[in-house]
Amino acid sequence: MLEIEKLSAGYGPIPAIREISLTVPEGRVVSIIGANGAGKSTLLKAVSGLNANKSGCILFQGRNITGLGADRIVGLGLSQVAEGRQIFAHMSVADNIQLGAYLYYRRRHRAEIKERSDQVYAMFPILAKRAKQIAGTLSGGEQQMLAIGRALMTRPKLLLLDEPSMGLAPIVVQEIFQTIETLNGMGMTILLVEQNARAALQIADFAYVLETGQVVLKGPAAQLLNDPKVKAAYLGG
Amino acid sequence: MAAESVNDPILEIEELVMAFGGLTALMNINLRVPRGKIKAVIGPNGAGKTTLFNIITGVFPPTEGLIRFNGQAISDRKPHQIAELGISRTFQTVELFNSMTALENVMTGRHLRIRSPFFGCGLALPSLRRQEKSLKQEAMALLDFIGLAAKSEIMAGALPLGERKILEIGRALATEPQLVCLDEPAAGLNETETETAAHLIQAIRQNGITVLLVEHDMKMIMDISDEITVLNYGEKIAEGTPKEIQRNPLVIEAYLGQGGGFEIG
Amino acid sequence: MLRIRKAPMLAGALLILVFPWIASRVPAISHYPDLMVFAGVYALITIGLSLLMGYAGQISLGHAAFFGIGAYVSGVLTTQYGVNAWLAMLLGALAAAVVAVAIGAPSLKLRGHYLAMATLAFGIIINIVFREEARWTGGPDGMVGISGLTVFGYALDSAGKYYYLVWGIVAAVFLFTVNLIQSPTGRALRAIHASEAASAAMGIPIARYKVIVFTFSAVLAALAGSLYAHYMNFINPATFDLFFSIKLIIMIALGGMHSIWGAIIGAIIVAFLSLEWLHYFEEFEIVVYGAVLLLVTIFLPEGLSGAPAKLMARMRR
Amino acid sequence: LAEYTVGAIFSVTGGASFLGDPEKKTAEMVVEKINKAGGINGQQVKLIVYDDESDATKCNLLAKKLITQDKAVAVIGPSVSGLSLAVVPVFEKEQTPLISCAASYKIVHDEKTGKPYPWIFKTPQSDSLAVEAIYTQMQKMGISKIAIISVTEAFGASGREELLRLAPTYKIEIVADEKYGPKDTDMMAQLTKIKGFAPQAIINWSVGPSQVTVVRNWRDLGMEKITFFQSHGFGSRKNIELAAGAAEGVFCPLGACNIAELLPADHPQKQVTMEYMNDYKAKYNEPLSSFGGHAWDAMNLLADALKAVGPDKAKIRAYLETKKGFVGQHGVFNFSADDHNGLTKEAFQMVVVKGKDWALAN
Amino acid sequence: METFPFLNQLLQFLVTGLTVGAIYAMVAIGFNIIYNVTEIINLAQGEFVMLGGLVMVSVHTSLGLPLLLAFPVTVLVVTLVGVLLDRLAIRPIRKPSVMTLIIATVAASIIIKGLAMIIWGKSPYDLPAFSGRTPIDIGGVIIQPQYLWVIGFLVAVAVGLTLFFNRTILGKAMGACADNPDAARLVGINVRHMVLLSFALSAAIGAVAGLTLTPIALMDYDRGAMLAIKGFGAAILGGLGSFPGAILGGLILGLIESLSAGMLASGYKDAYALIILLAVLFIRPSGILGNLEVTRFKRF
Ligand SMILES: Nc1ncnc2c1ncn2[C@@H]1O[C@H](COP(=O)(O)OP(=O)(O)OP(=O)(O)O)[C@@H](O)[C@H]1O
Ligand SMILES: Nc1ncnc2c1ncn2[C@@H]1O[C@H](COP(=O)(O)OP(=O)(O)OP(=O)(O)O)[C@@H](O)[C@H]1O
Ligand SMILES: [Mg+2]
Ligand SMILES: [Mg+2]
Repeated sequence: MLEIEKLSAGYGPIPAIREISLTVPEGRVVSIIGANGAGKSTLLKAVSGLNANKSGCILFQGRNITGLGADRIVGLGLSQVAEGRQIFAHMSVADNIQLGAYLYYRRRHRAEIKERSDQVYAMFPILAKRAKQIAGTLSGGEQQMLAIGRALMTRPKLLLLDEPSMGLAPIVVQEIFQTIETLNGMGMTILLVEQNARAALQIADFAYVLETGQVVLKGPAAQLLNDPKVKAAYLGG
Repeated sequence: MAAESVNDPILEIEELVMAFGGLTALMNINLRVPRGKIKAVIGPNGAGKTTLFNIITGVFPPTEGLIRFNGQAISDRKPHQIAELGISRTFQTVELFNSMTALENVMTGRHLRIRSPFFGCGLALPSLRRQEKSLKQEAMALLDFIGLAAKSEIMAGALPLGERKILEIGRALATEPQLVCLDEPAAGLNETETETAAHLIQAIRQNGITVLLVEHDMKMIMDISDEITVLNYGEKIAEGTPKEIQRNPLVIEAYLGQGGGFEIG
Repeated sequence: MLRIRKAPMLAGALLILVFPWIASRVPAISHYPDLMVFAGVYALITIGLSLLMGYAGQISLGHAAFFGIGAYVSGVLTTQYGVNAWLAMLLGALAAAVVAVAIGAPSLKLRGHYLAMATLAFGIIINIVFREEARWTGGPDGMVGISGLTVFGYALDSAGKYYYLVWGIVAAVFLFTVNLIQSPTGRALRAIHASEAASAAMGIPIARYKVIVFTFSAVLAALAGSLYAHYMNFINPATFDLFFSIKLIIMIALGGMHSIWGAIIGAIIVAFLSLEWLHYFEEFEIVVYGAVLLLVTIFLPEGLSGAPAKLMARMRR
Repeated sequence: LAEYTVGAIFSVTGGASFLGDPEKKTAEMVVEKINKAGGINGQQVKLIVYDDESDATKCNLLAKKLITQDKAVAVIGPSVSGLSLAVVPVFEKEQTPLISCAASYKIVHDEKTGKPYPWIFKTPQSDSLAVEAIYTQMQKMGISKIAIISVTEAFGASGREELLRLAPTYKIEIVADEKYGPKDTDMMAQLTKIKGFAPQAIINWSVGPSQVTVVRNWRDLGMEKITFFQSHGFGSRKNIELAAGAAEGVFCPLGACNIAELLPADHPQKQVTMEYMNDYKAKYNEPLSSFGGHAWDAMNLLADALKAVGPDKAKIRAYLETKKGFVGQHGVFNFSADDHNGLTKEAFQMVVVKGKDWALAN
Repeated sequence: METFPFLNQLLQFLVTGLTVGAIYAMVAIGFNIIYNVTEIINLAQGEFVMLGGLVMVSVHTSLGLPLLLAFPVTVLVVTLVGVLLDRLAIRPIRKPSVMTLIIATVAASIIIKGLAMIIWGKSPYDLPAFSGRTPIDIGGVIIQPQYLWVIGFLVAVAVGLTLFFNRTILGKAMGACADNPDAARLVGINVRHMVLLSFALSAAIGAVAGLTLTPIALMDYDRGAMLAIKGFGAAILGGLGSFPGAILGGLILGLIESLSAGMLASGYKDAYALIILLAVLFIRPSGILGNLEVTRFKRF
């Protein structure tokens, strides 16, 4: 579904990721793990179009999307939950959710939108309670839920998740990972970046390890879970 | 106040209420932070933990209730006055001075312990120059303590998240606090980095500084905290040692989940 | 970024020192020292303003008022009460300080556009006072006959002499400000700019620092006002209106918000552009002025003082 | 090729451009005509015009530049009183003649000595003369209780000052003294207040669009019974047109050049004003503004001086101070050591708007 | 002489204040539109108003287009200027901070003013009033019919925009751009289009304000700045970004000016209005209807 070839990207003259190649097959969960600053978020931002300072080739469903802007890419069914809770801080929770459906917000889609938002509220009941609150005043975890919920509203075929469990209560983290599995079960393809490497490897089919901007290891997730190098570096001694 | 003893709690909170418009974020909270210990506050998202920190550090005044630090009521103080009294903090979303170097961030942390007369600064008085020199040394020593000495000249905004979190702790320590409040120091860190952070926190306690810790990483919490308070929807639902909390059915239901906070997925 | 290197500083000082001599040899620019007097007066204001805006991150659209307070205190005291000009200058600065504390304390709690409007409003109100209190100020017509400055009986009555007075003061203020920026106070200001929440948590009394810097910049503006009044021997309210406040912002933006050098460069450039160079464009003058400003904003968002660094970076690549 | 260098500073742009623009055009036209006719004493006149943009700082700089760098023998302008005052010290110090084109009496009156500044002259009628002309007309009409309203600019302020100062002399009681800003969109509130005092007449002192708005408001509020007087700043037919009928019946004192066609054939200024009007219309294809007339007077005075004494600053000054019977656009000037304006209130004709044009008031 | 009762006088002050305030409110609304999408204060807003008047003069008086046709043509032309402003002055800026963007609008306003001076000259122009100049007399209180047009447009524009920004997805999407441009792109919003749209919209509204104002107070090239400042004051007083706030702010400013001109020293009327503005800000730092919580998250 997603094929990346020799992708380099960064913020200045020196790229933060260099010549990364990576594949996400349809219907699978692929995880990327790596230390802080390895370039995971940079990679996701390059794919979703938020970062335009890049070279290489990104194919989504066979279509070259390297030169497209983020707003175009979302329309194709590739959606990102960005790092740092990119929510609309001074709009209400409900408006945030509603804007997730911006691209297909038409009268004839009303039923679908309603259904999707009901699903999101069912997934994160606290959001329903806070529907009228200004999103910027939500607690950190609530904001994270909102960001995920809003991304689900965009009808993604491929969902890029950047540290979805960050700052969430353990019970919610469990739910999130369950949700990821559920979504995957419903046919959604998922590319997951996680610090919680153990959990990420447990639910993934395939995984990549990133270090200082390059892929240093890749393979089936189960295999990496038992790799001594991975264990030492990411799973805590 | 001279009679303050090692056994007195460093921070006492009595019947604290915080309401935002219609929403009561904290309800009749009572809390004692024992001196020289690591006290953890945990609870689901939106339970009111950060709000509690904000009230302690004077960001906004509580709707009702009393906060005593070393026996002295502080609920009407401004944030900078509270810092001066000896309470320092980090933020849930890192709030470093991004356009300043790591070293400058720490030096700024020492601001309230140094002299900075306006005209003296403008005239570059020799005494202030000497102070600046020793300030730099102290800050370097602190960077060394938190393990970031090699990054001293890098802009804080350009550091990776893990190091930013550690640097923020370092900056908080620079104020020479008696109590530091850490809001999710391990969020966004991988397990190895989390362990480094845990060690740092323990080292801080060993230096005689009390730690008030908010965190969702149960492994860290259970490993290093001496005492845990659990909040849920603004109310205190449990308090005790890590072992007691882990077994508390209320906590399991509201927060930990069946995995006890460890098993995921 | 912060370290002010010695070499450019010395070069700048030398240039300022010999400029009148050079100008006197070239007929086409023989009147430039006269212009430089005004540029220096503006620079005095922009140095303070860039400390306030570039470092502490607080906007002010009302500094023309402090400029005016200095000028009018000087004007009224010397013409109507026969006060010594230097003493009047001191009292002008004092008056500006008092007003700055009074208006700054409540205003600086405001943020962003709200602060901009509050300072703008303050500036307009003060200007209305200059205009309406004609008994003291001469009203919209302005006031004539303000005495010049003398040092030990030696009259500073020509552009050449006044030039050295003004630029001497600018140099002193420049040094003071540069020291300040590199001191704990400067660090605190930058910290406030970067994050108020974190600064407060580090024990920095934000409100106090904001008011101090605001007051300092107001005092500099008042000083500039007095120098202006004693040089022109005439002042009128229009000189201190809100358009001058905006012009000050333009100077800082052109020169570069985040450097004291920028403040001085911006003041000189705008002084020369608006007082001299642009008049060749006749009625296209303001269009050209706007276009210059726009082009700098687009291509040098860091201002002209950022240009050398940018050029270097480009050459290295 | 020798030439006489003459400087000019006008507010060609900025808030007072309605003064500076016609002044600049007029000065250039006059010089062109002189040079075409062979110059003065065989010398061409070089006119250097600078725009002060209604800015005091700039005006001061330009004055110095004209004197020291351009070596002008004399300067005409600036257009507005405030800026003329601003450069008085410069010309006094540099001992160079200045013929100002601004109204205020203060320009040619040094409060310290009670006499004119030696080097400063001016051509426009002082606003005190306009006030006297209006008050004289009021006495004729039996008006003694009036309200004044003025714009918060130098023009309005100095007019207001003279109105207040001279009122007792003419036994006129001022019951209301209101102001408005130059860019205000509406003066209904001030006029409503004035209406409450029921004066017999209103005098408005302003220039620019606001003097039209205030007349319209006066008519809208149904205040026709309160006679409306405008200052000499109303001296353009454009204003009558802009008032869209509201100006009917409004009085105002004007210099001769505003109403050249209306002057009787034997009027001493008839010829010069008609000539100026026709020249100006032909050259610039726009209606004449009386403000340009001030520049005409100043430039021609200077030309006379140059012709008589040559490019010598002190001699020009002396010549101007003794000049008598100069027939200008705004009156017949008779200068003296005590009067550097040389006009009396007779320099004003009182006119009234009738059927979209001026008519001489009786 | 007829007597003129105080109550009547007071009512006249109120009516005058409200009508003048309506103009400030129109300008304030223009500020709010761009602010809501970009957080920029577009200091060229006053120039849109000026252009509205002068372009209308050209197409109606000079070209002779009938009023009903000249109106849309004028709005279109000024809208185009708004679009150009975005394309030539705002979008090219590489490292946009709110401050640089504001400076860019200052530069643009200088350029527009200068060009207007060259095109239309320095003298003021008039337009015929839409429905005649016969004042309406309601029990001794007088209104110029043109003001009813101003108020009418104001109400229509304010209601329309409030609905647009709060109820429609396009309006919310525009608001989202100011809030968090990256997030906006992540849900598929084309931020550049939205910014362009906001400039176009506020230019159009400025044009409407200008062409309705001209028959009342004439128009010249130099009017923009003063209108912009009053409008900015109104927007701040009401609370930046709020359309009801803009109306409230405009009307309050107008009322204070008129009441103080009528009952206190008229030379200080602007000062009174600004003192009240300051007092309100000191008590409510985000304006009357502004949301303090929201202001806290704003970048500049
Ligand atoms: N906005 C930025 N400007 C400049 N450099 C940046 C920026 N964001 C990230 N970097 C740098 O790019 C590199 C890669 O960062 P990235 O955020 O992609 O890492 P990451 O793997 O996502 O780390 P984390 O686990 O902390 O999220 C790091 O060295 C970082 O410091
Ligand atoms: N300024 C505010 N206005 C309104 N509600 C607020 C405000 N600040 C916080 N809240 C609400 O108060 C509740 C407590 O928030 P708080 O940030 O303290 O949670 P928390 O326990 O730190 O959660 P997390 O673990 O997700 O960080 C939340 O529901 C939040 O939405
Ligand atoms: Mg990341
Ligand atoms: Mg929290």
